[in-house]
Amino acid sequence: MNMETGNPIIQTKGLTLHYGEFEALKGIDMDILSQEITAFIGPSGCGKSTFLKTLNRMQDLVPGVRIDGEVTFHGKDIFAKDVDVTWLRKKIGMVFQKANPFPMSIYDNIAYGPRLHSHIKKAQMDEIVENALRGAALWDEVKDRLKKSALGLSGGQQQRLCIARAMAVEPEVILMDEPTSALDPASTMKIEELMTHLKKKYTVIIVTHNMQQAARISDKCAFFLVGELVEMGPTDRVFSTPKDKRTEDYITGRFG
Amino acid sequence: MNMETGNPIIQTKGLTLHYGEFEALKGIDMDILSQEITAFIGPSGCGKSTFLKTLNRMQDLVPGVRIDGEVTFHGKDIFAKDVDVTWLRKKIGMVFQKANPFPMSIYDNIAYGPRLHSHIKKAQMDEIVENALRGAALWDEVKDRLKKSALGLSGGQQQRLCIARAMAVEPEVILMDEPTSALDPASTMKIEELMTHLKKKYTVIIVTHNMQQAARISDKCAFFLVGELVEMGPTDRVFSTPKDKRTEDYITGRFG
Amino acid sequence: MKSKSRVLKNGLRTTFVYVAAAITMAVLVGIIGYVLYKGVPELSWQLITSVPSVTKKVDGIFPYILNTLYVILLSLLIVLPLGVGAAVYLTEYARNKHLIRVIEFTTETLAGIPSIIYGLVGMLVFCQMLGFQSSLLAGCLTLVVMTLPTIIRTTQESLKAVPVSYREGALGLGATKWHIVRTIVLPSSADGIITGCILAVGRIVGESAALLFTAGFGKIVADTIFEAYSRSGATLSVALYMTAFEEGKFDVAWAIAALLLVIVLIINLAARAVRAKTRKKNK
Amino acid sequence: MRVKHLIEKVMNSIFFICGMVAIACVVLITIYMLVSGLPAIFEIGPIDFLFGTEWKSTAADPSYGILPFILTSMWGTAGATLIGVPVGLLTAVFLAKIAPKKLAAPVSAAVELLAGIPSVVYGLVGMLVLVPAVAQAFELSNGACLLSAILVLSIMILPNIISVSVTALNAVPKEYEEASLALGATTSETYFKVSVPAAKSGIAAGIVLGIGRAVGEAMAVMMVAGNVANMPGIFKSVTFLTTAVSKEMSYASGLQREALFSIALVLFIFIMIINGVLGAVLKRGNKHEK
Amino acid sequence: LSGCGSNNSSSTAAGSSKAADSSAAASAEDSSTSKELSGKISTGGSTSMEAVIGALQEAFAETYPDVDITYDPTGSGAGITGATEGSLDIGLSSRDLKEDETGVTGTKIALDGISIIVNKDNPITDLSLEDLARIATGEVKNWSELGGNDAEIVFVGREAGSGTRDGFESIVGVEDKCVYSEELTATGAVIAKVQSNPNAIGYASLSAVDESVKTLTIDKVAPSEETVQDGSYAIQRPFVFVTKDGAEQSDAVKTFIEFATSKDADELIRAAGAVPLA
Amino acid sequence: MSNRSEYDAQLKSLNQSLIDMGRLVTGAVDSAIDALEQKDIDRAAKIVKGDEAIDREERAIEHVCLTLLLLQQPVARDLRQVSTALKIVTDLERIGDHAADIAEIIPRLADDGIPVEQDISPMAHKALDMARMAIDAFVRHDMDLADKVVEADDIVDNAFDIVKRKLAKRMVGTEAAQDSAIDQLMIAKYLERIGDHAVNIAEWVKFCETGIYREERIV
Amino acid sequence: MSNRSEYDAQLKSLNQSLIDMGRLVTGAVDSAIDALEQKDIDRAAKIVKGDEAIDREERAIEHVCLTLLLLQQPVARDLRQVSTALKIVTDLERIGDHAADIAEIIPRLADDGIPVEQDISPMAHKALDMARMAIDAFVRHDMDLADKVVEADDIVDNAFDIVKRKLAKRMVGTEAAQDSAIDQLMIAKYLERIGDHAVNIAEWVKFCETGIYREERIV
Ligand SMILES: Nc1ncnc2c1ncn2[C@@H]1O[C@H](COP(=O)(O)OP(=O)(O)OP(=O)(O)O)[C@@H](O)[C@H]1O
Ligand SMILES: Nc1ncnc2c1ncn2[C@@H]1O[C@H](COP(=O)(O)OP(=O)(O)OP(=O)(O)O)[C@@H](O)[C@H]1O
Ligand SMILES: [Mg+2]
Ligand SMILES: [Mg+2]
Ligand SMILES: O=P([O-])([O-])[O-]
Repeated sequence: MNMETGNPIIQTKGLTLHYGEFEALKGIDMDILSQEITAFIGPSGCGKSTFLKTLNRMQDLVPGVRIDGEVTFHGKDIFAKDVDVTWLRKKIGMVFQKANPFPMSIYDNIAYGPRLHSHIKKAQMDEIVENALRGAALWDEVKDRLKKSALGLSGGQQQRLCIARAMAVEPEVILMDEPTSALDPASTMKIEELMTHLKKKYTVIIVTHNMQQAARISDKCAFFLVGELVEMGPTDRVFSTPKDKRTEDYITGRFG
Repeated sequence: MNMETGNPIIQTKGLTLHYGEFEALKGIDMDILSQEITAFIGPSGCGKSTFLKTLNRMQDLVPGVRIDGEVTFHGKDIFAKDVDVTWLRKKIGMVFQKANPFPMSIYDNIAYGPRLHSHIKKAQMDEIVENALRGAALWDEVKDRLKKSALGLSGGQQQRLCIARAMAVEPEVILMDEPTSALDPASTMKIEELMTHLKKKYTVIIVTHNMQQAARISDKCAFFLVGELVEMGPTDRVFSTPKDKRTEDYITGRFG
Repeated sequence: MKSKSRVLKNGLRTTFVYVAAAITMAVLVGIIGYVLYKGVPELSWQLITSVPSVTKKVDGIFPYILNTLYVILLSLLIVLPLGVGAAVYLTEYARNKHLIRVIEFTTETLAGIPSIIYGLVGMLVFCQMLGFQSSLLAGCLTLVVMTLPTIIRTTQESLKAVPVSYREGALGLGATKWHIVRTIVLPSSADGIITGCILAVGRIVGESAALLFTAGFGKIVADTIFEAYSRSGATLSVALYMTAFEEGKFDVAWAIAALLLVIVLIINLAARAVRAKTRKKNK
Repeated sequence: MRVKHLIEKVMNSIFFICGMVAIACVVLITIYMLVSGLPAIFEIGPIDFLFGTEWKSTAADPSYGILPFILTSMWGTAGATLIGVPVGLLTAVFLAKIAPKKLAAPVSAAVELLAGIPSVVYGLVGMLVLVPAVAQAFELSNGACLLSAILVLSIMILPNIISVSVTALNAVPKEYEEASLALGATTSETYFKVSVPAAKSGIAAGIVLGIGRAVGEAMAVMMVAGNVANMPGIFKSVTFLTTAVSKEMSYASGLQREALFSIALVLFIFIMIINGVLGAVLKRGNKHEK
Repeated sequence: LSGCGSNNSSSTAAGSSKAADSSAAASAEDSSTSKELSGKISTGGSTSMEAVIGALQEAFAETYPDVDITYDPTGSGAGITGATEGSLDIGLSSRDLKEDETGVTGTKIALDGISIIVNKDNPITDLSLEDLARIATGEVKNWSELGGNDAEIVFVGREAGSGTRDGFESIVGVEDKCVYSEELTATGAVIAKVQSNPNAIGYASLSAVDESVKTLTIDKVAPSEETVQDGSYAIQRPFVFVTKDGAEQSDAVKTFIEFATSKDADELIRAAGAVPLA
Repeated sequence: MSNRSEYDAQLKSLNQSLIDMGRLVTGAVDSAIDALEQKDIDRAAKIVKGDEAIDREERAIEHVCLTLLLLQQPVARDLRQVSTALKIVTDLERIGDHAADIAEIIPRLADDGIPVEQDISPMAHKALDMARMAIDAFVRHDMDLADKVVEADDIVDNAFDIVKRKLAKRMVGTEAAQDSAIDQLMIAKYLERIGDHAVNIAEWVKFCETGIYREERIV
Repeated sequence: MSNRSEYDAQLKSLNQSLIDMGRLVTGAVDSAIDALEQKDIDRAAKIVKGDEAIDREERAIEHVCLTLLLLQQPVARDLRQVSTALKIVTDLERIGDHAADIAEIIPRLADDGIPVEQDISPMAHKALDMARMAIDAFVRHDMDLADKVVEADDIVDNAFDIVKRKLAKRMVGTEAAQDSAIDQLMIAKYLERIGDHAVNIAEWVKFCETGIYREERIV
């Protein structure tokens, strides 16, 4: 994979993952550059989510998973014994397909993460909450109802809340697994816009089924097929002149 | 609305619908031409589904609904006293957003409708089932497992089964409410292809959030906004030179 | 990386959980084990198949087993159509939100009423007012009222679990309501109904207070079904109460207790099996 | 077409009638409780009845004060809740979240078994095992006391609390927990700060159900509580509302019998209140989920 | 429900021939009566009489298989009320009728001694009636006051309304004055309690008491058939059939009462642990 | 992401339309050369008339391209194909125009009886060749052929310079001769332009295959 | 459905690039005219050199257009804007080319001392005006202005015919005079072509506003 800009913040080398007997990832080598949006595309079941969840070790929670190969974050092996997963997950935040705000107030949702990691005074927390919400372009919409339940928000607002929640623990990387697939176009648009803002501060990795979305927002694009990384490169290059026939078939809709 | 080809099979005049106090449809005038695909687009909550469900009187089931104005099917008022709704729904089939095969065998799913409406011999039923499945481009994939539960099919197959099931009662019109929004791109492609085949025999009306989809497959396109029909016309015209500013804003993504 | 107090709190929480789980398991093993330990040695084929007789000095629990079966049978026969019907009405037919609320509230109320009150009202209504006296029939009717909420609730739950999309799909094909209920809704909620039955059976088997006041304490084996229901009769639970606390025959009592435990175990396993099947099917 | 419509109508009525049965039952029960329970209250005098501390139903000069029963029921229920809820809730967390499947499955099955055990069996074990054990542990001459009743009731409501809580905890969307973990929470933090609060309405429902069961239980309590009409005390022989009714009902006649129905009415009202609370809890839970 | 019985008339004939074979057990009856006798006898009341009524029932059924005798163990009070209200053909009471219980007639069919029982480990073997009264009223609180161990006396009794309690309290003279440590609702429960508590003392029907507890002598008299029959054992009570005055009794009921009061029943009563009338 | 079968059919038909238009255009050039050589006025008139059809075809192809862009939102090769079509259709049309321009001049040359400069004919054939090769390169996705077209441009450019110089020498004669020379010069210029357009087409063909236009990745 | 703010910015910058390129191109033409009038060889050389920048700009704009088509899949006005850009950029580049073509001739005219035909200058200004108006029409979405460009084409065409005839008359002189006449004829031809391209641009501007190209709806 030839990467042109930035420095790699996450690197995988020969990352292989088995669910029991089933080989879900087959030796993935990848460099993720900081302050970029990297999009993963590929047909259903190709291993995008699996790969994503490996990066912040959420995959640890699945029983019967075996991981071989190397994943480094800032050059440090994330599977090393001395790596504290809670620290790793704080550094590599995650946003899920279905917006999953906790059934608490908007404020408490944002405050949840910071409270875990340190004791924070009220005033300081107020600031954290406001900053996170502003960062997720949600502040104006919710500033008058911070104490109301987060479940009362619309789908798109909920998803932005989840992004704000992830941002509140000051991660460096934000993983997003199909963050807009459950949203209507208007909300999707807002989230996409947000993502391009986010990359000024964070490294963003997004899994998406929506090729147009990958095209629109990502800097790099990686195409997966049955557990393999077929092709990765600058998005416009991948979408204009894919190197691999399978990539071309997929992005032009001639797949399957 | 200026319609160029075909003859109107469904017409609405000043169709207004209230959910209690809330006016969900505000005097819709529309002609649906036979053997065409008509797509309804518009932001969430604009009344697309409501309008669609009014056409086969599925809206009857919602308590507190008041409908004014006229809907005719082949020139006949569908709200007339002497109209048998079960007949109407047989003639105007429906396919839903989430594939909803009954928890029975594939065969029984297809046979369910025909059995409702008349007594049919086994051999004849076999034929009906085969034809319906062929029509939905599913026969080859399931012919060896007709007696197996329909719930074992993949999402895309289930949706095609639902289309086959709708076709088995020989409708003239098939209404589809976001039939592919829960499917992956490969399955979506198959369904879209199927739809363009369907229009040779049926009149198809589809609600979709996916503007590209509307652009790809429909002959006519209708844009709704807060209960109003803003614009309707040939799809390429609507997408290239919409007459209404709101339509343009919506299709170019500058809405909301 | 993590602060000390955070580590400490985590450890404390985990310890509490384990202690509580240990207590629960100890209680579980203790009770079940003790009952089986005391009861199983007393259980014999002889005991199970004999009719107790004072004159012949024979201990036996056969009539109680028979009565238990009679009670289960008739109660289910009455409560099942009623409960399922009510549930179908609530989920499929009723449109009046207030009425639904009222019925649901009353169902909940019924479920919460203690059996002693059922016993009293059953005695007043079925035994005295309707003149059934202490009889299995009166007992069954009381149990019908008691188990009605169980059946309604579990049925309703499984009816609600039938996706709306099924109904919409059938409606879209032009099916009528009753047809949909018959061909789609009820079949796909059969598992839930069966679970409800099993739970009801469990409640029937375990009931003593209400039956004591309504079904009495007969230990005669009736010749005919009609006779059986018109006589008083003790189910196993009632018999357990009587033999232990009235007659002081603790050996027999432990045997009945063990038998009841086994029956409850079977009922639970059955319920689990049905649930597992449902879960598999839904997948 | 005609036939179809006719069938529709007939089935509609049948189901309607079925739906009405539940209402009829509750109405019937309520009426009977009132009709049979009210007269004695007025004859004795509501104040004397509810706040009288002496119950001597068969004495030559009988007195019918049920305050001891009311207070005992309250104490007993509170005590059972105090013990049963923490143990049950923590066990539920263990079963739903921590225990490996191989352990959780049999234990859950056993918990269900516990729920299904007839209360007479609890009475039997309570009387023969628990009561002597309590006597020994606390050096009492007689172990049949409020404490024993509380212990039996705690055990009896344990399965209710556990199984309802486990269900509620399992119903907590996995997404919540994933989100929490992804924010860098440990598993135990996740369970106690996200899962349990998210399941709180379900857990509350379980607790209220347990309280209902505790208030209504008669057979088991009767064997362990001593059944003397004392004012409640942890080591005193006491009578609950339920046992007051069931122990004397068999032999009662005249005003005594009517007074017993009145106690049943009080019990009934208690239960109605608890049901109301339960309904509110469930409704709030549902609303919250939306 | 009585209809049920008559519905079964077809099976009566078949059943009766079998009854004829075993008529030896009931020699008092001639086979012609037994043939016709059918119907239902509802009895109910005293729980102490459970064994006695069960024995009578069994024996009677051998002669008259079509007669259906029901028994509800609801307690003496309920038995008397049932008879008075007519809901029971025969009310069962383990005490004599009180003055205010009018409109019904009591027929004694047996006697029952009320045994005073203590735990097997209790060294005490005999109590005077006065001591008993002092124990019951709580005057004496410790066994040591009576020469036993230094342990608190746990006085266990029956619930209000119980025939046994009524009998005990009236004979010992402690009506309404008893201070119970525990009130239990059944005879067996009292025995079980005494069995499991070393300091307990209680009373229970002689018929139900077995080896698991120690029966005290009262004023040196041990309860037995003889001492009860001759009245030397003071704490005793009658078993009474209560019937409604003026109510028309069916043949079956009449025959059953006759059977229960006949000498033939003595053995059955004995078998049930009660004492036949002298 | 597409309604594949229909979309594929549309792409194919777009291709066919371009090939057809290419034939039409090269046919027009061919005709024009013939007419010039034989001073065939009727034929020339036909060519002028035929230009309208080419214009129509251009518009039709542009319509198809834009509709495809609008409704199918092509990416990768599909997008390159459509954008190439959108581009080369202009060049094709210009070639057609130039054929018509030449044809318009022919009647004047036919009248005056002055001979056509002999170097024009080979130059014309070379230009026609280039146009044909460019279209062939498009049809056959033949990069080498496209390269050849680019190379051939110099030949035509040189030929034009020579013709121009030769025609300049002719300017000395009568006014008619001068007019004729100017007309012929124009024809030569048009032929040179046809060569240029052929080069354009070849460049776009190369883009279509590689995404690289004039040595630069433009998509 | 797009990442609006960025997309809008891209569209805007595309527009700006076109305007900039328009300035560049008309600037080149203006310069060429000046250089021609003043026989300024240096200036002419600069123009020839400057053409490379215009070519680069063309490619840059094409790149932006194709990237927008690829990644943003525009519809409606957005699509028209992008496709218009894709089309007119070719015309702008051609205009630039023609300016360079003219500039290339200038040194020869400057050397020979023969005066430039006086009608060329007004014709040149007219052509430049047309180009400017076309770009203005694009910038200001001004349909009337676009129409004016189309109308103006006849004036330039007529001017070319007149110049052509006048130059034909000049062919009689020396060889040098003949060469000069031919060079000037070429210049006139280039100016006429500039006018044509301006018309093309105007037509596309009209398309961009209405979807109608040469009286025909092509999307
Ligand atoms: N817990 C698991 N146990 C076993 N197999 C699994 C598990 N999770 C995923 N898989 C399998 O691994 C493969 C990759 O799954 P993954 O969820 O990563 O796909 P994906 O690319 O994210 O697909 P989608 O687009 O549908 O989300 C699939 O074949 C899936 O069936
Ligand atoms: N049963 C109902 N009762 C009250 N209001 C309703 C009901 N169903 C729909 N509505 C309201 O009517 C409006 C139109 O709803 P409808 O479902 O037709 O929208 P839609 O265009 O299909 O939206 P979507 O794209 O989200 O499916 C919405 O504002 C909705 O909230
Ligand atoms: Mg995934
Ligand atoms: Mg909708
Ligand atoms: O049950 P009793 O005999 O004590 O009334």
